[in-house]
Amino acid sequence: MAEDLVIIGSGPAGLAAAVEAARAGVKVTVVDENASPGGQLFKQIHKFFGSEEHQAGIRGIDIGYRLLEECHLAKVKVMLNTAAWGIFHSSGNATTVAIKNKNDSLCSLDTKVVLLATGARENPLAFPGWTLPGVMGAGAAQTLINLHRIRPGNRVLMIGSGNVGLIVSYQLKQAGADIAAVIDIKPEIGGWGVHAAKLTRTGIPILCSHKIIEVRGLDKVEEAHVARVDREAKSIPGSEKLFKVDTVCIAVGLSPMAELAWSGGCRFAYLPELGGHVPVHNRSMETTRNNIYIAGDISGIEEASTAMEEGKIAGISIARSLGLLKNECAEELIRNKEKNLSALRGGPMGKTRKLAKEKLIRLFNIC
Amino acid sequence: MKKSAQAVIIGGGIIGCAAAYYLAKEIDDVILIEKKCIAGESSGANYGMVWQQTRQDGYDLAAARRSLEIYPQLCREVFDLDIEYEEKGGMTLFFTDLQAEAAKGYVEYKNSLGVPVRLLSGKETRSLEPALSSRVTGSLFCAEEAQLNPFYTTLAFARAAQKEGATIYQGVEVLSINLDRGAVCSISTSEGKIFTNHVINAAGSWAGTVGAMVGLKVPVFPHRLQSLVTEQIPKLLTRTIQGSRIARTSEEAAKTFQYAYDTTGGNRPCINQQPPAECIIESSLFYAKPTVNGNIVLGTACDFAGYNRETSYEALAVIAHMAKMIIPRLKDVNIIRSWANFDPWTADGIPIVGETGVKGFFIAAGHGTGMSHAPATGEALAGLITGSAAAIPLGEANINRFTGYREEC
Amino acid sequence: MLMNNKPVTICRCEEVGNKTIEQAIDDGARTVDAVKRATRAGMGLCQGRTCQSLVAALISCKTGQPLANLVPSTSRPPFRPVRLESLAEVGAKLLLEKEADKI
Amino acid sequence: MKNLITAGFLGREELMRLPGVPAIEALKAKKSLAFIECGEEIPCDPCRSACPRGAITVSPDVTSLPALNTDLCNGCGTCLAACPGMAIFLVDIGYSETEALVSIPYEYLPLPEVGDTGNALDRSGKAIGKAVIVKVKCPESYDRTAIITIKVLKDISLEARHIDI
Repeated sequence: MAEDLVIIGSGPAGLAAAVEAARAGVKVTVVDENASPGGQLFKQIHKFFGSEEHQAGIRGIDIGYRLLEECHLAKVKVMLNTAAWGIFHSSGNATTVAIKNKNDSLCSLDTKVVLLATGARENPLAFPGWTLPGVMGAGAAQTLINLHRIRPGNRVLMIGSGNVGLIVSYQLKQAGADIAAVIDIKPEIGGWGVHAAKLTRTGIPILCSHKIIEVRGLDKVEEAHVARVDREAKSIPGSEKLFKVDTVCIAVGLSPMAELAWSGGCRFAYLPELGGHVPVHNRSMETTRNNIYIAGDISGIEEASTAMEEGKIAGISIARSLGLLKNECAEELIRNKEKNLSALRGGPMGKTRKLAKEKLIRLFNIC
Repeated sequence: MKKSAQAVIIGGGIIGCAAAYYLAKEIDDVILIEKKCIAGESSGANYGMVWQQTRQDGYDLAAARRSLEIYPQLCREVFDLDIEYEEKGGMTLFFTDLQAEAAKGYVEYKNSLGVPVRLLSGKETRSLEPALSSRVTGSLFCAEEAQLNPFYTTLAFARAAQKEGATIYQGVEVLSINLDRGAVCSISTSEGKIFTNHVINAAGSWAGTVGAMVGLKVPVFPHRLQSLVTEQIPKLLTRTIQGSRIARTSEEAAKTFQYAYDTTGGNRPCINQQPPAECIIESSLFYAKPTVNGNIVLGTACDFAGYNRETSYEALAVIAHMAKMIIPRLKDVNIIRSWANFDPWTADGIPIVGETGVKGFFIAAGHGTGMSHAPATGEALAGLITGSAAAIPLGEANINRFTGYREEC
Repeated sequence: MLMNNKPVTICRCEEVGNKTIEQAIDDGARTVDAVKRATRAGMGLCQGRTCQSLVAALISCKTGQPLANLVPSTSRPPFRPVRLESLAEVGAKLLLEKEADKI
Repeated sequence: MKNLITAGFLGREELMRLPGVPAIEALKAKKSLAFIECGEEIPCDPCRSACPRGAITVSPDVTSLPALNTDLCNGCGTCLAACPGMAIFLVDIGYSETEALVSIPYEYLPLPEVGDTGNALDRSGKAIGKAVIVKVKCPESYDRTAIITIKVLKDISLEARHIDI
């Protein structure tokens, strides 16, 4: 028996979409390879930004609980410990989602519509010593402290001053680690000033125009060598600094996790502002491949708050495409969510993403 | 980009690269043009078998045997890259006594053609490959067969060709082949025009597209083969093995080796002969190739799906099923990837090699068995173009065997 | 993306270093896929999920190609390793269904 | 905001330009006032709805910088816990002849106790004098962001923004 909608990923985008679609009467199944739903939300122990309609001031973890409650009320089926390992075009218009559960047994779900809400992965950074134990993604460190309650180390060097680098540094400090420094190869801090200021006032230096030269240690991280760089990002001789640390976190950006969209034959565009190669989509969040929708970081790296708004748009659009929502009704709902998105992408900091997103939709119309 | 050449080869697969090497040894200004990258299609995604037991009598077998002679010498004297060539013998498994019975006649026939293939019992087979299950009731084994790394071999030919002075352009597409009074005079590419009097169509599954540029119907079709690859594991198999179809009736068993007998029965295949609309599962043939790195490549499910490169859920599952039945110890191994490649297919299973009715336009395509044929084909083609003596007769591989190939397309 | 001239591992699964990849680029590899075929970078258990962006950056750096042109190598399932036996069970079931169809 | 984006903290001049930071005169006139050290136009406005007296405006857009009406602000501190950026402080410059109080949003455990002493740190994290904890508030409505109040010498009250215990 075919499903109406299979959503891959139970993060903020996937769950928000599930709730909207299920409320409209769509039979929704959400699959997620993790043991608990919520994606990154349950790692976000800080209060969210935005406005009241974006649940501003509430901690990500609590937004996660609210979403789960809504899913429960809307009778969304969530399959955990379930990894989608492929999507295949089956006969007719249906799509087969191949899944495996925790015991590694396999089965498949035939569905009319697929929503890919697979999120993002952390970008790697290669330097001598990056394969030593103790070097890890900032997101991985955040998972360790906030989900598993394990502190990865006692003294940390953070590479990258985007919001992820700044927030994870703060949370590592909350977990009791010393942050030796946050470094960034660019001359300016990548993340928001308020996140930076929270660190600097506790004495954590944020060193712009600095890069990692090498990490050394016998069988784990023992020291990190850092140097100041000139305008061409070349290290300046004599500017080397040595940090005695046991952990080095890498926070040099995220990329959309889009293999399923690639294999599904979706068209992509390269927009570095959104994290690289991103599936082209229209304002309903549908890709160039019929019945494959996307929402959240896979459609361009942004925040959880925008991911939820995009998820809602996708959920509403899918309900409309399945004939469960009247067009006028769907349009009004979508316009409302678009207004929220527009507010979240406002101001000089949001403008780049706003323009990139608009470009993506324009490209869809050319495809 | 160069403005002229004595010969231009279209296609950077194993056939094109081998042809480039042998031609460049004889003449100056050989250019090879490849739309994607060297070994970017089937030549980078096959089992790397250099076999003779399954080749048909005539050009097919002659080319395979000649290649088996040449490869060791190329490895010693020419290639600057280890192509992982190993003469470990080839093995075709069967699973019922009926198949073993049917194979007896096949062995006699092949021996009469000089192919040193022999029949092994189940026990003898397992003494060579202990990982095989007791379902394997016997095999055909030919010691004078080899396996190689198809990607490295193609690359080695490409490098050898460059050393002999050939120029290779990757990422360049051929847009048209221009004729002057019925003879090739130039080609237009995405990077410019090249004047030449010799063009070799070595475009594999895309040979039809290239043929159409000079008004020829070249009946080569993409045969989609799907494969799986495992994670790296400790050594389980010594050599590449092939499983015959699993037969349940005597009728099926008799058909099992039919593909390897001369199937055309002397009839000329027709240009309009379209590939059969096969069901994946019924035409799956089992292959397992142990790679030097410890991965095992498993296949294959075959079908005709145009140029659709996607793999199918059903096909992957059936390959895994065959693998588990034949090599039970694979059951706990992880599958990390699948792929599909387009094996060039012709109606009689024999490639198309030689001249055409268009002066200066040659074909070397349709090799479902490129690794077994490449050195011999390259050598023979170079001989044909430069007018030197042929090591093997090309006659029956000519496109003329297809009736109607010069009809307007 | 590379920080200095010391050798650095790029593909951790297959233990391929930057020098090997740079050599492949010098030898004519111009795409992530071509580098993969030439060096095995991206052929391991993680299937290039970590190293592909590093390989793309190396190609871009050495050849001047824009990153926009350097797409990941072809994506093919399984996107998470699956046990062969589990997949085989699906195959056995499908074949049985096929048989049933015939009757 | 050069200093903010290169060094990670607001410089004195950058700070004084912000519409959420009261002028010295207003500070002297009132007992206690909010210091909204929010210097970038990011989409955020919980401070506005948190203020029971309507002293904070974020307009025309949600990305506009918050502005403080010093006439309406009575230094209740509700906005401190509401600010997701933890960028609002409370300064009571007239606590005594020589001392001032600074209230700081604080999320490290264990929470300090009244009477604890340590170094007052400025926005760059530099120790600038002694500080004593005089109040620790963490009601449920603050949602796990505590507000700690430190007592410092008056002349560092515009700089002290953290305590190192």
